[in-house]
Amino acid sequence: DSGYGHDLSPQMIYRYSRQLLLPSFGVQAQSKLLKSSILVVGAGGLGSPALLYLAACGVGHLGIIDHDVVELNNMHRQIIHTERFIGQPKVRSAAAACRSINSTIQVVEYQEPLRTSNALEIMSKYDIIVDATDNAPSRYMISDCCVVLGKPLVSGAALGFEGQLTVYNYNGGPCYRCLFPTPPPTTACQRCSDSGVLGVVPGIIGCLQALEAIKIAGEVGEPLSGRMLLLDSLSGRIRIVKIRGRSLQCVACGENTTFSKLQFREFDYENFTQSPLTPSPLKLNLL
Amino acid sequence: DSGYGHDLSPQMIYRYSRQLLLPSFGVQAQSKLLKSSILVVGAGGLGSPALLYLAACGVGHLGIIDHDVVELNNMHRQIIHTERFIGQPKVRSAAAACRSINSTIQVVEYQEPLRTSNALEIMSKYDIIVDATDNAPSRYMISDCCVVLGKPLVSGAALGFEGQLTVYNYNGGPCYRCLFPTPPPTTACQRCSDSGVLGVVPGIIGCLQALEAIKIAGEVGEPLSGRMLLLDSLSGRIRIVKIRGRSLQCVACGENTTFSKLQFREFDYENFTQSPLTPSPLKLNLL
Amino acid sequence: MQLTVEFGGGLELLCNSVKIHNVNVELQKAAEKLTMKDLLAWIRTNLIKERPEMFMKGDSVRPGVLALVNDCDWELTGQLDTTLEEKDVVVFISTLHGG
Amino acid sequence: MQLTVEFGGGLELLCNSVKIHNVNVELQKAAEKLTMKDLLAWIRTNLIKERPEMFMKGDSVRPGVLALVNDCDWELTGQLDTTLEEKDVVVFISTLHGG
Ligand SMILES: [Zn+2]
Ligand SMILES: [Zn+2]
Repeated sequence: DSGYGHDLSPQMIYRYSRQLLLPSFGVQAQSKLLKSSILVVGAGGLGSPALLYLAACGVGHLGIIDHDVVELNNMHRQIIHTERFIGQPKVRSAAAACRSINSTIQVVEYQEPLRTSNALEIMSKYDIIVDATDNAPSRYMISDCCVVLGKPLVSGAALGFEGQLTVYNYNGGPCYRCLFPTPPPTTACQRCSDSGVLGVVPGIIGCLQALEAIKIAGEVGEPLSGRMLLLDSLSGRIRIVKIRGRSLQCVACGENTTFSKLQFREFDYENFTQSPLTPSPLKLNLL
Repeated sequence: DSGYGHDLSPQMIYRYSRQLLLPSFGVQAQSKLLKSSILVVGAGGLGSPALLYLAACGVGHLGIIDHDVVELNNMHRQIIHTERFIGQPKVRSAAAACRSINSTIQVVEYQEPLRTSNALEIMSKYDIIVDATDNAPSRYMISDCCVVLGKPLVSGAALGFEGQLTVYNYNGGPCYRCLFPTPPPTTACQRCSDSGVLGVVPGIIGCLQALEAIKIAGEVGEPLSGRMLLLDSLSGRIRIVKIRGRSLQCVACGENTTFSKLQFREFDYENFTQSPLTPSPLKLNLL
Repeated sequence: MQLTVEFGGGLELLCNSVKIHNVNVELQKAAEKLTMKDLLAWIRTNLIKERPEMFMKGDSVRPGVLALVNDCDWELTGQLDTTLEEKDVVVFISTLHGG
Repeated sequence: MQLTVEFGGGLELLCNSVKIHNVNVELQKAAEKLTMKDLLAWIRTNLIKERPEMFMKGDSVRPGVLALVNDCDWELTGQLDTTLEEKDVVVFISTLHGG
């Protein structure tokens, strides 16, 4: 197991030399990356670049969870999947791609939907969670589970020409429910499959998610906690705004909350948000 | 040749459906992408994500020029290359990756360094040039060639934890020499191979380069001309600043310039910047 | 009072797809200051062209909408009671779930 | 005069790797305004700790350095003659070539 210890092998020194050269990164941050474990929920538009960069930079243990299969209409944005994986599970395709660019890290595949019944067990094995999902109930569920387990959450979203990014539940900062205590009306919850997305927009946000996860895992820089990045790709504008801190009244992370693992397991996120955790794929009428 | 015409095949409609759904993109911008040709100079840290997203979104003709071979110490950031291509030409590796995610586009490989002797001929075949190189003389040479040929240039750069992005020579906007008429001292020209770079930083900038190229090719949104994006990944700050317009005194694009194809061919960029166009790889003493 | 009001995350669809609005909001007579509560009422009357329930709920914004005053969450500036000043930039953005 | 002076693109290495400096620049007596020329001289004396030739050339910045006043290229504001005001943000950034 020496590969994941402080002692970098000559191969590793050569592979990661351009990061080791950085004075504010160096052997110390690289060693932390190699010992860290990160779970990426969703191997789609956001997960594709996030997984590639996390694998490439040397995150020691990388988990991927997704229940879906690769489809041709994913290919315009989900650049981790190649055409020969069409019809096959996204986790298998994504894991193969990660291993092909870095055979020295461990990649674990979870070919199943994330649900309240498996989330605690799976997420407890990782230091950092990356939310790369595409629907509201998953976002509440993942945030609540991170609060219960005390894990930082790197959350990204993209739709149309816009993207959003922040870090939740990090170092006393807010959780998803602190910002959004009440779910939005279902009519406001559009998904890429319904409304479309310019492929490179989740590309940008997914890269930024990898960056934030690397900063947290390597303990360098200032993670985007208490701040939110707003990207408007069409006009070429990016805002980084200050958001509220942890809410004392938050049902999940507030002062007097009783939210527990047991409650998490029994919480009905689909009913809460009035939308399904694993939406059935839209059948296009264009063909 | 119907595949590159206005009429999208049912396969294409299915593949690009999530972009076709976008009201401000639709069939019109997608058809323009399919008919466009983009040259990416450099298949390294910036070129990797730029090429993947340009291929995925359906740029009809994609050119790649690079003289280098894949090395293990590229892998932490050059996510288009897999380990099995180590030792092989980057263009071959990058082209194979582009074709594996989109077999319906044309990918052209130029396994040679870009020089004044071949730049005019190669670049004249493309609508848009993406500068994904890593040294000062290449940046002057590519910009001058774009001015002479009247091509827009999407320019990105990354070093350490920082990145920069702008569009030159677009719609009356400035060229590289308008901003930097005099080359910087060679001591100020660090390269990733000398000074290191966090892998995901060129990832973010390369994605943003793909975005700008897509906006220009698809004729949507406002390209980043006359503006420059400055990324400081460690502090999590992004500035988009207003830069000067075209300079009347510019040697390359100014009012009374006599800069021509002939002069371009004879200009000595290595002497001008006092640094080599294709730097010999640094041999690391860490091993 | 000159203000910039911006919509994002899909909310611009309620205003003819226009994202940035440079507006001049007249102060109510007798009132000495303009608050976010006043601005929301003004926006509902003057900018929102359709489905106002997708923007507001009661006299505040609907769940899932972030309101920002000069790039700062209005929860930090006083929410509905935030006092606006000349040339302030107010952004309303709907949270995205896609990926 | 309170100013924020920032360095990027490697220039921060000349100032002990500190990127953001909140500084108080005293106005010269008799002089009524502070220009970028004055600020550059002040920075060279007070902030630059090593290799000043990597920051300045003559009384301006060296080739390859962009100077920005409130997120705007100083070529558009008057270059060395740009007049600075209270709370202005001045950024010096070295252009990058890496990739
Ligand atoms: Zn909370
Ligand atoms: Zn010029």
